[in-house]
Amino acid sequence: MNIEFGPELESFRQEVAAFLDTAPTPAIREAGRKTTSVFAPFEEAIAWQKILNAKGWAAPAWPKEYGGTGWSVEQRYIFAEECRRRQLPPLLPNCLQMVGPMLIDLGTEEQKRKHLPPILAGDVYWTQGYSEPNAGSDLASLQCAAVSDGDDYIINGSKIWTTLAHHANRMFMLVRTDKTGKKQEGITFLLLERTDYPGMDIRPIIGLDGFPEQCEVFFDNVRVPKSGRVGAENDGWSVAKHLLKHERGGSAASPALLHSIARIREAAKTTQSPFGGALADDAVFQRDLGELEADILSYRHFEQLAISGHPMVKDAAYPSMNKTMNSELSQRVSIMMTRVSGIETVPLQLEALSVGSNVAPLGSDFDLIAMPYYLNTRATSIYAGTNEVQRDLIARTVLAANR
Amino acid sequence: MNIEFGPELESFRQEVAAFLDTAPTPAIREAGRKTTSVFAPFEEAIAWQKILNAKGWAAPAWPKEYGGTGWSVEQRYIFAEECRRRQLPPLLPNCLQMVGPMLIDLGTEEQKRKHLPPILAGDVYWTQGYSEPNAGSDLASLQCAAVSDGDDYIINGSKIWTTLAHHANRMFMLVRTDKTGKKQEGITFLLLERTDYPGMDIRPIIGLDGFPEQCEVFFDNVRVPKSGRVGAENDGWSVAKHLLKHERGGSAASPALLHSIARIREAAKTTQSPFGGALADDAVFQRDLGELEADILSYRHFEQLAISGHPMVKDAAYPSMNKTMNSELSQRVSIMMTRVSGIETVPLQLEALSVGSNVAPLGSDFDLIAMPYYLNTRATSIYAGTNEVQRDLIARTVLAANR
Amino acid sequence: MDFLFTEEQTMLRDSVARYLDKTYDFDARQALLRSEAPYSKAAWSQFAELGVLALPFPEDVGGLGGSVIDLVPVAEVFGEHLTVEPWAFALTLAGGALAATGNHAAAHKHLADLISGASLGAFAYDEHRGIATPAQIAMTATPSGDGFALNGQKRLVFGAAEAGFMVVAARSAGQPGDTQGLVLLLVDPRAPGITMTPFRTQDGRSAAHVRFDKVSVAGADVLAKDAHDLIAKLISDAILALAAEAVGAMGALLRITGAYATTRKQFGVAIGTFQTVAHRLADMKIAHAKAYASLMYSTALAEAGRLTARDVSVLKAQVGKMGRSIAEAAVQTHGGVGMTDELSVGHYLKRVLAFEAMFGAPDFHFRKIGSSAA
Amino acid sequence: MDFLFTEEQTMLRDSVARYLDKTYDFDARQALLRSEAPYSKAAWSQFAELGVLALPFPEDVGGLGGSVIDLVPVAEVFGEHLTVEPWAFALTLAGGALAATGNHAAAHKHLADLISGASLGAFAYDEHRGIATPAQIAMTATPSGDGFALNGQKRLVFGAAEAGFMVVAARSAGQPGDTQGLVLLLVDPRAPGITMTPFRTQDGRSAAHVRFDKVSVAGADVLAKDAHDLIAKLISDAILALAAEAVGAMGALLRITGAYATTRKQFGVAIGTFQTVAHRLADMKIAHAKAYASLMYSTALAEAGRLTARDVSVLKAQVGKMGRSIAEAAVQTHGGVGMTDELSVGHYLKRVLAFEAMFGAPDFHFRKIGSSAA
Repeated sequence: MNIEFGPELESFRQEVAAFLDTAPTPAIREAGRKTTSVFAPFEEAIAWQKILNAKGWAAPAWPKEYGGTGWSVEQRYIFAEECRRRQLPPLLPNCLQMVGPMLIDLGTEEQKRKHLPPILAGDVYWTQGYSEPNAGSDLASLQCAAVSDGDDYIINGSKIWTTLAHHANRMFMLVRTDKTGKKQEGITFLLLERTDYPGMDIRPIIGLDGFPEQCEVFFDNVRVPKSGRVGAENDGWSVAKHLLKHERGGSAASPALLHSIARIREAAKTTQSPFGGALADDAVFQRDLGELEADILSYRHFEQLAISGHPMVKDAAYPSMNKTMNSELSQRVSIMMTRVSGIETVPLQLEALSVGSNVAPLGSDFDLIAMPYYLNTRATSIYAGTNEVQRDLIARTVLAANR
Repeated sequence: MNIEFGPELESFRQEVAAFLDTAPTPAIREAGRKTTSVFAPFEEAIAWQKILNAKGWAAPAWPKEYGGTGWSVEQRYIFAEECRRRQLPPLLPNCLQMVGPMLIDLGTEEQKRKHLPPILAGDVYWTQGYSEPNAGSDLASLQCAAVSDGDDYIINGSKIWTTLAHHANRMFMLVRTDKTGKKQEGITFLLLERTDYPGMDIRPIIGLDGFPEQCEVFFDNVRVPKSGRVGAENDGWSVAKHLLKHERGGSAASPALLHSIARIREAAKTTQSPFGGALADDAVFQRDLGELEADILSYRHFEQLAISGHPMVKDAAYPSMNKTMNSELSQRVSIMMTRVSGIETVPLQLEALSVGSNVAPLGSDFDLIAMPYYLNTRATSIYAGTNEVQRDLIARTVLAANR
Repeated sequence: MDFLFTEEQTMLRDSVARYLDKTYDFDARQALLRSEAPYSKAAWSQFAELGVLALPFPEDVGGLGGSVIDLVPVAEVFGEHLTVEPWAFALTLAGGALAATGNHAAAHKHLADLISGASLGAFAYDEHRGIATPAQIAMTATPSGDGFALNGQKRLVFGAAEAGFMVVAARSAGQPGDTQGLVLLLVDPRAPGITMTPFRTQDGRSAAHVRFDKVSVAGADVLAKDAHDLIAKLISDAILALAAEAVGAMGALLRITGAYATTRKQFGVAIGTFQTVAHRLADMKIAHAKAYASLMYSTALAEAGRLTARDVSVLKAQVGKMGRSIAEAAVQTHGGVGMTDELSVGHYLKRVLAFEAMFGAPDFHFRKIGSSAA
Repeated sequence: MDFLFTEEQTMLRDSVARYLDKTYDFDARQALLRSEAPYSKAAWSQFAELGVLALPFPEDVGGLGGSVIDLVPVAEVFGEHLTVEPWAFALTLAGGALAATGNHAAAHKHLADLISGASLGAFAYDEHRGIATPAQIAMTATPSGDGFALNGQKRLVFGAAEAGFMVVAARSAGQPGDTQGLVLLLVDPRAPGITMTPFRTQDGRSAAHVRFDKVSVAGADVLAKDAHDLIAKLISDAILALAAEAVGAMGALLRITGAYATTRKQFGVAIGTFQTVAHRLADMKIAHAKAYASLMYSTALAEAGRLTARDVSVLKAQVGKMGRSIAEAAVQTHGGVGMTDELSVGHYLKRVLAFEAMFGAPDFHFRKIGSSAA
């Protein structure tokens, strides 16, 4: 057993820290503080990516040959941890953590050459077109159809939960190219190099928190080139499954959760307990906060074992367990935040939440984000495979062990 | 709206209270204090029933013509409440609440004449032979077979979870009389007038709490008279369903739960908090106890609405909701008890738990029962239809409302 | 015992329900919110016409001589429709304070206007992140002339910007925590020294934070001194009315989610056939039954004049807790669409969370219950 | 970073596992309990032979020069087999106290006997309904001659009736709550003034309540004065060892319950196909993963000498809480048979609950964690 990262990694941490202390602009820092979702405010997330890319640090997990850092798992964890500790905005995951790695693994040389550099540079934003109104948890039942027409496909149908599609200039999507046979067959994976093709209509959906994070995208005879296909026709399901692995990865979530605990503890110092004194000194608050923090720490230990390469990560249930733990801890953190903010959660403060706004929050910065964070975080047990689906997968490994 | 029971009922309460304050023997009171199950110690429960029967109060819910009290629902609730308030042992439910009411509804005149008086008098104890090792939640798949032979049936097979069968001299049971057709069909309901028929073997099962509350009963060519059949041959499922209604009724559970809360509060006064002072004054304890008590009070309100005849009780889900609430609150109460007792839950004290034992408890009377009660109460979410089955039934009413 | 409403109460509830079914469905409510009107003046007039605004007030000021109990069945309907009108705050708190003050000319005038629908009342009570109990009131009313000078801030005052009068709870003596030294004052919302910061609430209502800077209140506008018990009684009434609203919302959530689980298909079957979804529905129904039973029982206790502070704590905590559990389950069951502003479930969630946060969170009340035997 | 055991540690664990698989399955354990023997002497000798009893002790007294860390992998195996032998109390607490006292003739003698398996040691620590932290020790050691006179009671002393020596933690000065004034004393379990009330524990172990009535302890048998930090260190070691045992039990519960859900049929299908059962299994696996991860991380921290009291609180609370949740889920999944003494699941439940109750319940540790930042 060895708990230490070792001196080299500690000096790496110093190097990272020094950069992160100075590189982000005030707007980027503000965006970090006002992030109430896994998706940070768009403009500032891109701005921060460009700064990181200039340093060569935009894609820690990519291989060096494609512009990645070549860092070890431990280095990536340290980097993520230092970013979260400073509450910097997370980079948008669709490009760097999803479509990029998928192309590196499965794209043609031409696709890689064409798409990877602008992804790294933050010049493009790819939205994900997977779900449909009638294909959510049951993704394989998707119906949005692409019909072959010479060198093109003609797409008809619609996609939903296309995150930040109203900011996107690229889209990766699943389409149905064959309606016969099993539903997992007959699906094709496409890259769209534009989001303004004739017949393509993007409509933002206002979320519970009042923000248009998700969109619905309608396709009316949209003609796209076949060169955007990844993998074979009708073999899109395996490409999607490959990509979902990345989506479910969740590399360094506990530092953000622990950072939230620290903010809650801080806010509780200036909150009155109805029984006298500060809430931070209240026994019930301490017990509940301690119970939550202990559970986050166990999750952190789980993460640490994972990055150490412990055999546990080879368990087929590992991604699902990680997703379930992370999402449910986030939700509990968000509830604890609203509990501290009390009635300050009730005012709606959309203007004060936008980066660069000159509308001051009605209460503290903490109170400003408590409710939007809570509301947005309700989605974490729904997206990327609902937690019900994740538990199905986890249970399967328990039952399979006995067959 | 009217919250009052009214003056007549209040004077009824006085009458009940006066009797309950004087009638039970010390052994009966001790049995009440040492009851850690829905089944009180056998001998004392019977002794108490005989005393009540002499007063005419053994079967509050039976019609007057069969020796019941003729009391209203409110009176029965008041009676039950006053009994529980004094922690008197509950009467054994199999006879008075299950087989008795079933016979009153479905038995032949002869069956009623023969069986009801000794049931009322406490001269017989009927155990229930429903479940089998492979037919638990899925009761209808039972296999214990009865083959017709002249005026008799010949029974082969086994029954399990036959409560207190080692004390029983009667048994009501479900047997399979037809293996063709749907599994709910081909089941017959039988009354056995003895439990020592040749070929009948009763083996107690030691429970988690160390006591033999349940038994397994084996039948090897056991010949029983057909006169014990209730309803038609192969129509036992409808008889059983009728009876299950009684089993799931649960008339006045909240007084016992509230009594337990009072005992917990009392015990916490002599328990040290690790943070100084008495546990009863500890904020975390108070919050948790209050949360539990509030939930019991909501359940009490639910019960009060029910006895007032509120339309809610006509909801098909009412019995399942009642069973689920009651069992889960009991389990939470039992956990709270073990929390107060701390390490005093760890010693096994079977001797001190028997009524009339001269072995003193190692700690307080409260500590003596905390762990056995906790362990026994684990069964409440399993027996009489697991809570999973109950939730299936409740959900059905939610879904049916929308079909 | 009897936990049913009278025929009269039921008829009024049904009238309100009919009106709201016709004019105040979810789409109409969405349109109302988008209009940026603080609430529907048409609905408010109709409430006045139906007698809702007169229900809990004495007959000599034009009221119907009822009490908060009569509001309960109507409030359930308001909850189902997620009405954004500040009825509970205007009637049980601001109006209740006026009605409690006996012969007071200005109070009677405002009360008559409130009942007729001509004017709204607001109640300025809450402070920093919420206060769980009147004794925590900190805002100062300094004796000045025959009245007081108000300084400080009140938060989350519903209907403040639209109100014709405001009742302010403040402290003229003692420290936060003392039950002594509280006063209830009648204040003109447009009086010098008052600054309002209005906002829309998460659940669609209009409210404001209100700052008081040397706001002068004449002796004639002092509604009550030694006002702790009166304030507590008003809060108790408000909790009962708002709990009824929340239970109405919970009933709607149960119904809507059951319907969704019946019609929404995934993997070729209705999602209600998945046992996890089914059991979640069962838990929602159990939670609703508990909250509903406590509401009815508390209402009957109130009618008998036997509703204690402990009973109110049980109601507030249980409805708050059950409301959250039902609403979160409803969102999860709806999946992605439950996360959008376009469906009602999220709006119900925000409504029950607002109820949970006000007048002491469940933990406060649970602890009160746990700290004393019944 | 690396959270794996060494080859040596793994080999010893495998030897112990092989031995227990052969001789200590559930039926053998049931027979042992029915025999009314306090524990298996044969197993204890074998533990001595395999070196388990020597693991955490210095080489100069016959130990293997390891530490409690080396016990962790073995303890997991003990947990899987629900061994009733008092290894954790004898080794980490009683033995640990002796090993910490440096040059002390009697201590070394007892330690050698403990290591060889010739004699058992007991640790008298707990009091009234359990104490969460050494500072709560109340039992008095009154200075007397060059030693102390002990008066009062210790509860739940594992192996007391079978022990050749007993280490007693008592208070020679100050009040409960003070960290000052604690002593550790070496006491002969058969000394005059000692009365034992032995019993079997719910989870099958032998223990006793021990009353001390003017029990005289010579100066030479004082193991430590100002002993708070030492006692805290011993408890920390015991928690690590017992947490490992509990995690072993939890792993067994997960395995056994998964197997049952795969084979047990109701309604014509394996019960694991019911989504509620499946999701309960998933939750058990998640709980086990968290507890296991915290055990491994804490072990690595201990190895680096960096295990703080806060880390121990996390481990104790999480394993206690997760252990309960897994065991209760296992019983529920087994249904009726899970409620019987004939299946192992109930015995595992009782073992993890005993762990949960000792050395501070989860609530105590959660509150310690919540009251201070890391």
